Amino acid sequence: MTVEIRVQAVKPLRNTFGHIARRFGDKAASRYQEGTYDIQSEVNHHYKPLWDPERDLYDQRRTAVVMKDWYALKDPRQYYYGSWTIARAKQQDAVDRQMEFAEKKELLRSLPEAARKAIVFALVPLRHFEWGANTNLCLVSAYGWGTAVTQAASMATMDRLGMAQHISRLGLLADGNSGESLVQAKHFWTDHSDWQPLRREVENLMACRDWFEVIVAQTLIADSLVYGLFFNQFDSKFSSEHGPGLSTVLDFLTRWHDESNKWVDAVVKPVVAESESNRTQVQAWADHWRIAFLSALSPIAQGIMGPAGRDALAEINTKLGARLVKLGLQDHGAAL
Amino acid sequence: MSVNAIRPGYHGDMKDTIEKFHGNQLINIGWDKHLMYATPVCIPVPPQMPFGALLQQVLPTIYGQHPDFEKIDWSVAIWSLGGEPFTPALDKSIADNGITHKASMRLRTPGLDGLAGVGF
Amino acid sequence: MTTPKAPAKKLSLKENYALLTRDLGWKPSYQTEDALFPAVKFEGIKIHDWDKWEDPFRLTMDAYWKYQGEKERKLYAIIDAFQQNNGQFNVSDARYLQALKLFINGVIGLEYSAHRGFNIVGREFPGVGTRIAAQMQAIDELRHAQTQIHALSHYNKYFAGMAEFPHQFDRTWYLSIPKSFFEDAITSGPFEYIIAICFSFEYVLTNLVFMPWMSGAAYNGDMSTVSFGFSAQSDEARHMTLGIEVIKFLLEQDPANVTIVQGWIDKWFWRGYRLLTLIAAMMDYMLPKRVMSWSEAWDIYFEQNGGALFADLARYGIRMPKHWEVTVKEKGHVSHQLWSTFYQFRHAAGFPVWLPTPEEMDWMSLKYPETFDKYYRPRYEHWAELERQGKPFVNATLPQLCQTCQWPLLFTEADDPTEICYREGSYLGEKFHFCSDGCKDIFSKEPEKFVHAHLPVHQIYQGNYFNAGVNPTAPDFNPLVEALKYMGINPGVDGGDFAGHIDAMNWELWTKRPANMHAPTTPNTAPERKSA
Amino acid sequence: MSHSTQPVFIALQANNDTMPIVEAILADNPHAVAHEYPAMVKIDAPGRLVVKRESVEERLGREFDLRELQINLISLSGSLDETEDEFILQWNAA
Repeated sequence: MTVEIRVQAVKPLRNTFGHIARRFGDKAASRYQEGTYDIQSEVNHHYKPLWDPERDLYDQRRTAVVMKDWYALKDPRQYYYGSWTIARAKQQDAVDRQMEFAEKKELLRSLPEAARKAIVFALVPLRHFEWGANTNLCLVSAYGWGTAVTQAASMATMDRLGMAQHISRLGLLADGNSGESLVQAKHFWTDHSDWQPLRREVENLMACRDWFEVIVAQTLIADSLVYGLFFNQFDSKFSSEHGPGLSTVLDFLTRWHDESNKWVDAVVKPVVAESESNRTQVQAWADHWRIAFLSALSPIAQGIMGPAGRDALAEINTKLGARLVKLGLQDHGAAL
Repeated sequence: MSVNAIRPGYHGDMKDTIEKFHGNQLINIGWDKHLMYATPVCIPVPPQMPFGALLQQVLPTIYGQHPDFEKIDWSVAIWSLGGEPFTPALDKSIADNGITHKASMRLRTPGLDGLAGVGF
Repeated sequence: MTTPKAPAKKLSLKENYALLTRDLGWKPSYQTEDALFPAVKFEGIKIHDWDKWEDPFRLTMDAYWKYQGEKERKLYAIIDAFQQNNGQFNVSDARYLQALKLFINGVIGLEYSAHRGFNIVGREFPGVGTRIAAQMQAIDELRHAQTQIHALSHYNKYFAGMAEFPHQFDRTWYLSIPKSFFEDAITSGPFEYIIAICFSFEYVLTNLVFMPWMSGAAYNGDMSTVSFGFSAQSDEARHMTLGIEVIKFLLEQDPANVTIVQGWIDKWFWRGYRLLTLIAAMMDYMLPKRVMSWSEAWDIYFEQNGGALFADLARYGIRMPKHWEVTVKEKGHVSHQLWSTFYQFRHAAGFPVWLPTPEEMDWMSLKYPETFDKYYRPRYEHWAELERQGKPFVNATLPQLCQTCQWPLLFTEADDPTEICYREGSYLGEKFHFCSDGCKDIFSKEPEKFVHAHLPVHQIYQGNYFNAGVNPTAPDFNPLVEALKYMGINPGVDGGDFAGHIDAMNWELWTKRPANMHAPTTPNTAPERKSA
Repeated sequence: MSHSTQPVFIALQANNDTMPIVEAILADNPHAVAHEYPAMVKIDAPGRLVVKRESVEERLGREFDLRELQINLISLSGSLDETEDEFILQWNAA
């Protein structure tokens, strides 16, 4: 087209938006930057929320930690909606093939009944843990401050629903799509004594309204312990007895958790580094929830792994301690 | 009717009370049948300002561009205040005329009904 | 457990969705329901069984990612191609760009607000299916905000008035209209929010925004905008369906819900209708090539489709929204009344404004046979004459605002287009003003909420609108100029007359095509010109 | 269930992918009328509109999941019921 040729030489008057240029200079900006920074409304709010009259619609006082700039909580994956959903679609494509393979080859259905029962007892109830995580991350995306952290939490909310549904599919793989395993697993979650302490802590966390405390408790503490115990330690033990079939279908969960950890670290670290009072506060949260979830996991760890469960949990806890140190916190694990 | 909130006692701040205007009060003025001014205007004025000064000093700066403005015969102009008929005393202040903060006044100018026969 | 010998059962879409979704939640016993879901009771809505909720689309996350991922791949491929080909110079003319400024400064903030509002609903509802639907909508709305930013990003590099969109959304006087609309919704309880946005706004009203407007964008050669618009609208189709399911769910759960829901429909229909006045003006005045008039769009998308919807809801005891008749009476007027308002306050706008050309006025005469020639053509001809004489008309005084919708009182009485509609009320000894009975009704139901509205005109007079570092006690402090700067408007550059505006001049320089396709010569005969 | 004659519609992006879908809809709904707008085709019908998977597949020459409609859907009106085989828009009241 003639127009295109003629305008080749036109130089742009500016390279990006004003607020992006003030942060990063007037140069070409990434889609992550333009789609993220400063897009949450900050001032001149109109009405007091009927559901929280003491605070504004968006309000930095909804957490006890304080940041000069909440946009310091950059997502290292640089996910905006498009890049996130395209990445997940691609992963889901691979997962679909794994699941099809597992269904065709009856990777779980062909296991001995005791092994299938072990999966339903040990793993399928976690769909409810994931639903709790979905609830908690949704709180962050609803009441957090600054799009950098709230959009990532929004994606994590959906990711957790995806994980809950993936775990449900494991149940369906084991029960031949009858759904019986889901019914049994829910019963374990709500009534079996080994599971009750974990459910108790999930409910306690769902009642917590400080959104940054929720990030620390859910994604840093609870997820590290739960994913480590069930999808790593239990899976290793199970594989050694029944072959790698289960690992194949748990792959999505463990990869997702590895990816998510990068985000979690990038969110917690700058908040801890911001001030001594933040560090003290995050430390208190980490310690409190670490004790709570560790003790809550003790019966189910032994329920699914026997005496080895205790060592498995100890090993995961040691790793968590090392991670806390990396984030600028102290490892009070020995005292726990 | 009243609002339903999560706790009793919900109430927004009164955002525009008079003490926030640094000694002024707001008045709203509209000139009927003169839609060249597409909306009534809102201005801050000292409550002590005589009504006559509003007419002579303020209104020309607002409405002076309309060809009808210079033809107004103020002796027949009709005012209303808050929807009620109102006869201002020119030598009295805005306040003494009973024009309170955020009052809405409308001016009618009989015989002058804007341009094009449609109140423009 | 089923014997492994039998072949695995084949699951239907419905069964699959039910198995993967239902029952994820559980009845808490270590905490009370009230502790986990504290915001779900105060509105007075009664829900007896959350499981009665039906999600018609039954999307599981795997399918969500698959279809949304594909949409995003397609959309970004178009945006990339648009940028590589300098598509910003292929739109009909430089006036079209001004409409995009309203989009970037006004609509992106709404999409973002919708995102956050649905996150709240997605957290606060106890029912699993309802929460998932809200969460999906929440992240869809993030998509809309971001795809709009990305689609418009390239325009910002070449044209004025787009670079400060988040700043403007929070501060510009006319953007307090969309901002207050959405903040009213989010600060309401979760049930009211979902009725306000999913039903009253999206189901009843957004077709007006996206269908004729986006089709108009295509007609004006803007492939980038039409792509995000239609792509966003495909999500909206899901959301609208959610809207109608929500309303049926609430109405079926308890007869006591009907009155509450009707009240919200009345409120949010009127709130949304007033907001869409902006779209009315954009459709009739800002699309150089027009697809249909506001009046036609209102007829198709509200009177016909809305009529069908409310006929369907009549069995629950729901009637048409209060004051809907007024909207029909106003449909021949609102776009013209708003454009007249923008024209006279153009010095304080973030975009330049123009008078319609004779050719465009003929189109309006055709589309508005009852109203245009009688009421509106004379104004434009008068103002055009003043421009020719070098004495362009400007309204230098700030307008009186409606306490509810925050528009200036620019609307006339439904039965008399020569009289401004004034409504007044008083509360706690203070006077409040409204543009209509609809807006007065809304205030009167919740005065405790609406007294807190942030009205820009009043804020300016309180001396609150100036940037950090400016001394309001300095002798040369000009509150109106400082207020414009505070609003993110560059005085003398962003607003004013289209002829001589920097966008118009650069357009002609860069494309060698007229900045106004309907008046190829006017830019050169404009009375005054600013340097580019 | 009483049959309504209130209007329902479905609007799709006008492109290569949707041509066979539009054809299928018009074939299956003889009472429907297609209106073409820039970049959009809107199909109106009194009372009821159905998109049938089989009819789309026939014209497309491949398997079609009705959820693929999402990709090119612009808007719709009416109460929706979706199954594997049919995507139905209708009003219930007269």
